[in-house]
Amino acid sequence: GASDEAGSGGNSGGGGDDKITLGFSQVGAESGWRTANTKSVQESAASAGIDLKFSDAQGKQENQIKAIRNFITQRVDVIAFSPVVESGWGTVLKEAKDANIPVILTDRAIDDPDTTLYKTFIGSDFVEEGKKAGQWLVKEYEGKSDPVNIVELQGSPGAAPANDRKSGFAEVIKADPKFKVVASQTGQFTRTDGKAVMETFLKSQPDIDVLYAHNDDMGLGAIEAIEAAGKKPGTDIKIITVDAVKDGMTALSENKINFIVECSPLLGPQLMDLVKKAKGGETIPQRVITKETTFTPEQAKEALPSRQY
Amino acid sequence: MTNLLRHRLFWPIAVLVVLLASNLVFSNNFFSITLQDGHLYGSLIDILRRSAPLVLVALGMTLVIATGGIDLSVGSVMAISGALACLLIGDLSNPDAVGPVLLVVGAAIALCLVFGLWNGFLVAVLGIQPIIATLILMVAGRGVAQLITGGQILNVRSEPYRVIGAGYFLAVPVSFLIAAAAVALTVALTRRTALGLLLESVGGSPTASRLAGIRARRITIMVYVFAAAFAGVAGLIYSSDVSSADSNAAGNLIELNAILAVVLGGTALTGGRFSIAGSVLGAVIITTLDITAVSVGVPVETTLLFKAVVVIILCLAQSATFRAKVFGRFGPKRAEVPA
Amino acid sequence: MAEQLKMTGIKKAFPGVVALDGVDFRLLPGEIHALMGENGAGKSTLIKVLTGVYDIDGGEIELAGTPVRLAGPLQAQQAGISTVYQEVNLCPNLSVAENIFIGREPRRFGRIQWSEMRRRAQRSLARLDLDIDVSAQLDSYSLAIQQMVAIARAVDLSAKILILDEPTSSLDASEVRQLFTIMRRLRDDGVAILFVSHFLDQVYEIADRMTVLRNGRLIGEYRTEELPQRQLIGKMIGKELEALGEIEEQAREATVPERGTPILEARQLGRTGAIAPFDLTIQAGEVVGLAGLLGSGRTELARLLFGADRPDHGQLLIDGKAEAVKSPREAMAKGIAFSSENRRTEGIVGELTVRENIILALQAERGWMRPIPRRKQDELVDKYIKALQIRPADPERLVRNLSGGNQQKVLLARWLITEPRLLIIDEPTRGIDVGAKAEIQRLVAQLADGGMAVLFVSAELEEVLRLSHKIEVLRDRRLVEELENGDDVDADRIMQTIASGATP
Amino acid sequence: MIDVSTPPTPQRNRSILGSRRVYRPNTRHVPVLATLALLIIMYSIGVYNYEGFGDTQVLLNVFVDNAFLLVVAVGMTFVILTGGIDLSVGAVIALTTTVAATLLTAGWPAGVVLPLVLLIGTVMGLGMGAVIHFFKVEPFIATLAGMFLARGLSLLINRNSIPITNDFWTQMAQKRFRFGEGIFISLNVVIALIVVLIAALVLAWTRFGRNVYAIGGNADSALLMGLPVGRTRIAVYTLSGFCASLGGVLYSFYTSSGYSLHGQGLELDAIAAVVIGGVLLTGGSGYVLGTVLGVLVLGLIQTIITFQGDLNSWWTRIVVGILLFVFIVLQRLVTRKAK
Ligand SMILES: Nc1ncnc2c1ncn2[C@@H]1O[C@H](COP(=O)(O)OP(=O)(O)OP(=O)(O)O)[C@@H](O)[C@H]1O
Ligand SMILES: Nc1ncnc2c1ncn2[C@@H]1O[C@H](COP(=O)(O)OP(=O)(O)OP(=O)(O)O)[C@@H](O)[C@H]1O
Ligand SMILES: [Mg+2]
Ligand SMILES: [Mg+2]
Repeated sequence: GASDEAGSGGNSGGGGDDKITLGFSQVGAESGWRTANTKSVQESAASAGIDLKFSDAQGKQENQIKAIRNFITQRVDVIAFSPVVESGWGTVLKEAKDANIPVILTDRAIDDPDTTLYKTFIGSDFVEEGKKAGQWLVKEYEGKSDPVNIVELQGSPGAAPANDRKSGFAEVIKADPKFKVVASQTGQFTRTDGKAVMETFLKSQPDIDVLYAHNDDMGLGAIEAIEAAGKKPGTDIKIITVDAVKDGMTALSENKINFIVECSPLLGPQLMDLVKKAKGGETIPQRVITKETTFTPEQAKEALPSRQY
Repeated sequence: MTNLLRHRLFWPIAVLVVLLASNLVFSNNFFSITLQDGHLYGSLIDILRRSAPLVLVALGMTLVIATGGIDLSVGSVMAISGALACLLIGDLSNPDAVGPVLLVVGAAIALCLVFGLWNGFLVAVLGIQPIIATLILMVAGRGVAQLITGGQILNVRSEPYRVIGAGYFLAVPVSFLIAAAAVALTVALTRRTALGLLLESVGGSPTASRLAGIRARRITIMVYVFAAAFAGVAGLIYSSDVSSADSNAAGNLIELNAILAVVLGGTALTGGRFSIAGSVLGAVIITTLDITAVSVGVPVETTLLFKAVVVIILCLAQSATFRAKVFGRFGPKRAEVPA
Repeated sequence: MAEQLKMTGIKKAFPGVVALDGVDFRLLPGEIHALMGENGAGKSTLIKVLTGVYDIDGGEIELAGTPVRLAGPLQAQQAGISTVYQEVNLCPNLSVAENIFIGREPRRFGRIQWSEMRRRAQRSLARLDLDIDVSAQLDSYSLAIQQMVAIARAVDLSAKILILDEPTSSLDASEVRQLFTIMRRLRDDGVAILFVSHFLDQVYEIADRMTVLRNGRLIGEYRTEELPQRQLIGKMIGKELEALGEIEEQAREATVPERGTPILEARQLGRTGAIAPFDLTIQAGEVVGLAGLLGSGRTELARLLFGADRPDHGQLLIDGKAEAVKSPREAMAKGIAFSSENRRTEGIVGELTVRENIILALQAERGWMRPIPRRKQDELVDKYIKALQIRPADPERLVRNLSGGNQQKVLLARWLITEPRLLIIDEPTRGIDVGAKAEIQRLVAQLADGGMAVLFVSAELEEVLRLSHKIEVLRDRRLVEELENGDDVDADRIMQTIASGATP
Repeated sequence: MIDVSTPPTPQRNRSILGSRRVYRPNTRHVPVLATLALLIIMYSIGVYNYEGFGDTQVLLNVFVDNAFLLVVAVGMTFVILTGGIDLSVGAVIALTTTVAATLLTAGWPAGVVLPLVLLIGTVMGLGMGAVIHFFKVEPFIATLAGMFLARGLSLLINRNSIPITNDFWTQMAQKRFRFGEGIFISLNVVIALIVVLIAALVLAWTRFGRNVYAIGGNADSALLMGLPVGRTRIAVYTLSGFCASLGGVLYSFYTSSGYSLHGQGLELDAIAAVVIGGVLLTGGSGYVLGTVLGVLVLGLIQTIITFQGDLNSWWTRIVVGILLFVFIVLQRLVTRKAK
């Protein structure tokens, strides 16, 4: 049976005042990007006067489900979470729905056909990010007919950003046969693996023109490998990455990276707006896309001083 | 010939050779070594360089396993040491001065020693089962590392620090030299002194060892301290390699690889006899395996499967019973029962 | 009569040793057949080959006329062979009752009937005159009781062939008598019994026939009454042995040492639940024997002196000074050595070599930083391998693969090289052949003459009598009497003390 | 829950020969009792500190959320009781869910898929058991290879997470047994409890169960005592494989999805639960009830953290570590005292 609406406000974990309680389940702290994301949520909750129940899933879906279920028993007002994976949320979200708790997805989508299970999804479009990377490449090599050998550093196998950034990119470049992905391996989204895999690429692939890395960290690791091999990153090998964290932007401004597609972690303020609306029962759009852009070295130099993460 | 076949390390070496040979066939100039900017450059050098952290961790793990224990916390200790080093270097006024960096490195390793003592205390003094005792630090340690870095990736720009993991000395990778020195130290410590014998005795039979007057407790604590110290050095190499501390990725799952290396090298997990050469070889095999998967171009989806197959083959090849059953060598032998 | 078991031309080689070389062996129904030989002669190996623990490299095995190749102990059991192997091979973590019945527990509807099992276990132990709590864990009992449990299990299997490999090594006279009664009864029921023991008296008391092995070869098969002891010994060791008589005199002649400050003095030392407070002094050059029945607390007493267990009562004086000996390590520092009766779990380290096992205690004493130089090691080890006739005389062999008796010698060597001032030896002659036993006894006497104090614990009363200057009699975990060994003291006198329970 | 896993305490019969008796309290129950007591204390602290912690549903949620872990841990208990270890369970879960999701998506009927996936895990367990027994490969390595293999296979099948929309699956996933307003358990819990019950009965009352203990006590002796050591050992790994795949099915009920990264690190959770529950890693001692308590401990720690609600990632880890530490040390001290 569904618990009645009236109970939810009064019993919220906050202790009886009128503060909105938000249960937020984060994926983990697997990267600087994620930590910035967490920080953004925490800070904007504080400044919006929202009582935040934060739970870290340490990269495991089961932990996230547990957390959501606990939020339901604690009768928070709104639940928000960044799904670890796309599938498998039907059951627990239905429990939330039965308990009349609105759910907001952040950063990553879920694939449940029943879109009434959540109020909205706020986050980037990873496929679009891949496409942006591809489009820049196509433009860069416009008018040239020599084959372009690309190596790709993928994210963790199976992770949504890895999948989508790969497919978006592939979709754009497949239009022109001169683009060829000669090697593609996982760099696990980390610098060390990015460096290690790139080192091997440099030896096993005689000719590399372009490196496409699914995040900045792998790209930064790869730069070290390229330099150790006596090549000049950004010149001998063109580098495209995604994310635009501070370190990546610095490298971009130094022309070691040629192009970065932004993927902003600063969802906090937007999320808090949505939380308030959801609590108030206002209608909100099913999909909210974070404001994101792309950076060239010149733009990076400009943006760098004001970069927060 | 049979003697050679029966040698403890024959099969690991054979697998290593096969792995390298497959590179010869499937990937270009894998074996070329050139001089690049005054240092050696080539895939084989990569293998030496990249084996270093795993070799270090496997060394410590070998000693721990010899006493019948296990240390799951090495990965977290790696993360902590890298995080602390990067944090401290970030605070240095002149990160390019050698002295302060050495001090920082010393501080990081000292912290790891404390963690080693902690593990040893739980196991030897409180008598908690090693797997659980070290699980505590495995879980909490990574949190500590993240606490140090504030969950961010800490970047450092320090030439002396960079040398540890990415530098060269006389054209040879420094990380390799460090690992080699650690191996030499461990060999000297265990085989030149009586430590090896006492370790094997404690691992083989704790009760008998106690009655023979061995200070099992002290020795047990010591091996955990060693394991943590080596893990700490490995963490420094890991973080210095990319001049940054990533508390999440550093040493992730390295405990499994290290244990795998130790066992591939012929040391039994039940404790007792151990082989340092075997563990080093095991670590090199695992690194080679990872590099081979990339250089041969195994698709991402099948990398793990590839690893599984190699491990299975190696295990079976090492099993005397398997060889006997399949090749009928050495005559069948059913049960190993003490006389 | 048709053989119950016939083994012909059995060959078995381990890497580096030929353990059995063309051995023939037969066992008739309704006989007790002793398998004799020195330590390492191949007795246990023959038994393990028979029960399928090892594969044979050559030869035939026939059971009741049909050739068989048993694939393991399970099959052997199913074929009607039940075995007590040399070392106690039971599961220490299970209860006594389970150890007796595991694999053939009484069941109803597939469900084990625990109470029925306990009842039956109680009954089968009662036949051995043993009344213990069968639901207690096995390892809470002494080795002797464990040995009895193993025997109870084997006897209870009601097999056609019963194999007992040194079942009496830890037992005292009354237990042995009880076992023999049962063996005779089984023999009369037509069971073929294979019996291994190094106690010749026992063999002559019970065996109908015997087969002698030497160095893995068959020497011959004899009827017991046709082969006098001296000849048997000759056949076992391959030459005539005169040593045996000599030691007896030697020990007796040894002078009683001067009474000065004792090396060790216990004043009301005790440990609740283990041994009642006792007084004991040991002088330099004195051999003190502990006598008592199974479970009388001899081992407990010895362990207290060595710091293996901590006393909770009284005090210990070494050289007249009160010392707290809290660990074996501290005892060793005071010049005390202790060789445990339980060599498999508390003695040898199986995966180490003979050399390493021998130097272990000495090395532990020196600490890990001061390794014994290899040359010194080899020297020491060689000396003791020769002195104690450890076979095979290969210091690099794993101790695990040595025969039981030779393992015992390795342990003794371990302590002897530490040159202790007080040597505590708990059942040092367990499972040791006649020749070596004589050798060890002579050694003990010699050491005492050289000024070493020895605390000698043995279930074999004769041995204690032969060697000791002073005998401490224990009963029910209490030291009841101290006897100066003299002409008036003999086995009967001690048994009387034990029976009457004289209190000091 | 009743302690069915323990054989009933025997009545000690009064002896005639009083002198020949030795009384010892049954120390084998101490670890389990200590765990139970500490668990209750921990729960009380939670209730005292957090509003709403005392709700029945919070406690039930621990079961609901850990049902699959419980099932896996039960299989693990058998393995550890024989002195072995099974690292493949997490990966088998992943494989099970991936295969199930793939086949269901392809339109196979649930009635076929369910037994099929259970079979896959069972066969994998059988395979590992056979390798361990026949070829004398260390369990750690054999099952590590199994882990690589299973995860590699599921990655090969599909690297993305696959939703399960099959009716039967959805029904099972959403089946709830309600005991009143907002108080419920899921089907998973019922299945898990049945598994626990059966396992406890098997261990305490059947020959197979007792053989498991015997092998853990001393495998060499068990062999010489004529116990079917090989068969039992293989059976144990098979059982663990089955439990892992059943756990996988429950996991797929729980998450309604199949994914190659499901159940990562779950093997450690399972091992930790078993060991916390008082089972000795060296084998031969412990009860299924202990394992249940171990799972509850882990679940309760997590619940406390969620109720705390203001811990960031690293503090989460550190606090989990601290709670684990406090629990284990207290348990150890209590147990030691009692002995
Ligand atoms: N597993 C093994 N591996 C190698 N050698 C072995 C093994 N088992 C026994 N041996 C060797 O085989 C020989 C015979 O040993 P066995 O145990 O049969 O002697 P035994 O007659 O029973 O002696 P004891 O009276 O001391 O028990 C010994 O030299 C022993 O070292
Ligand atoms: N009255 C008894 N009944 C049964 N078991 C006993 C009895 N007394 C002692 N035990 C067992 O024997 C052990 C103590 O005997 P201990 O080994 O000290 O004596 P011992 O004289 O050396 O005997 P053994 O000849 O068996 O070595 C204890 O562990 C206990 O389990
Ligand atoms: Mg023998
Ligand atoms: Mg004794």
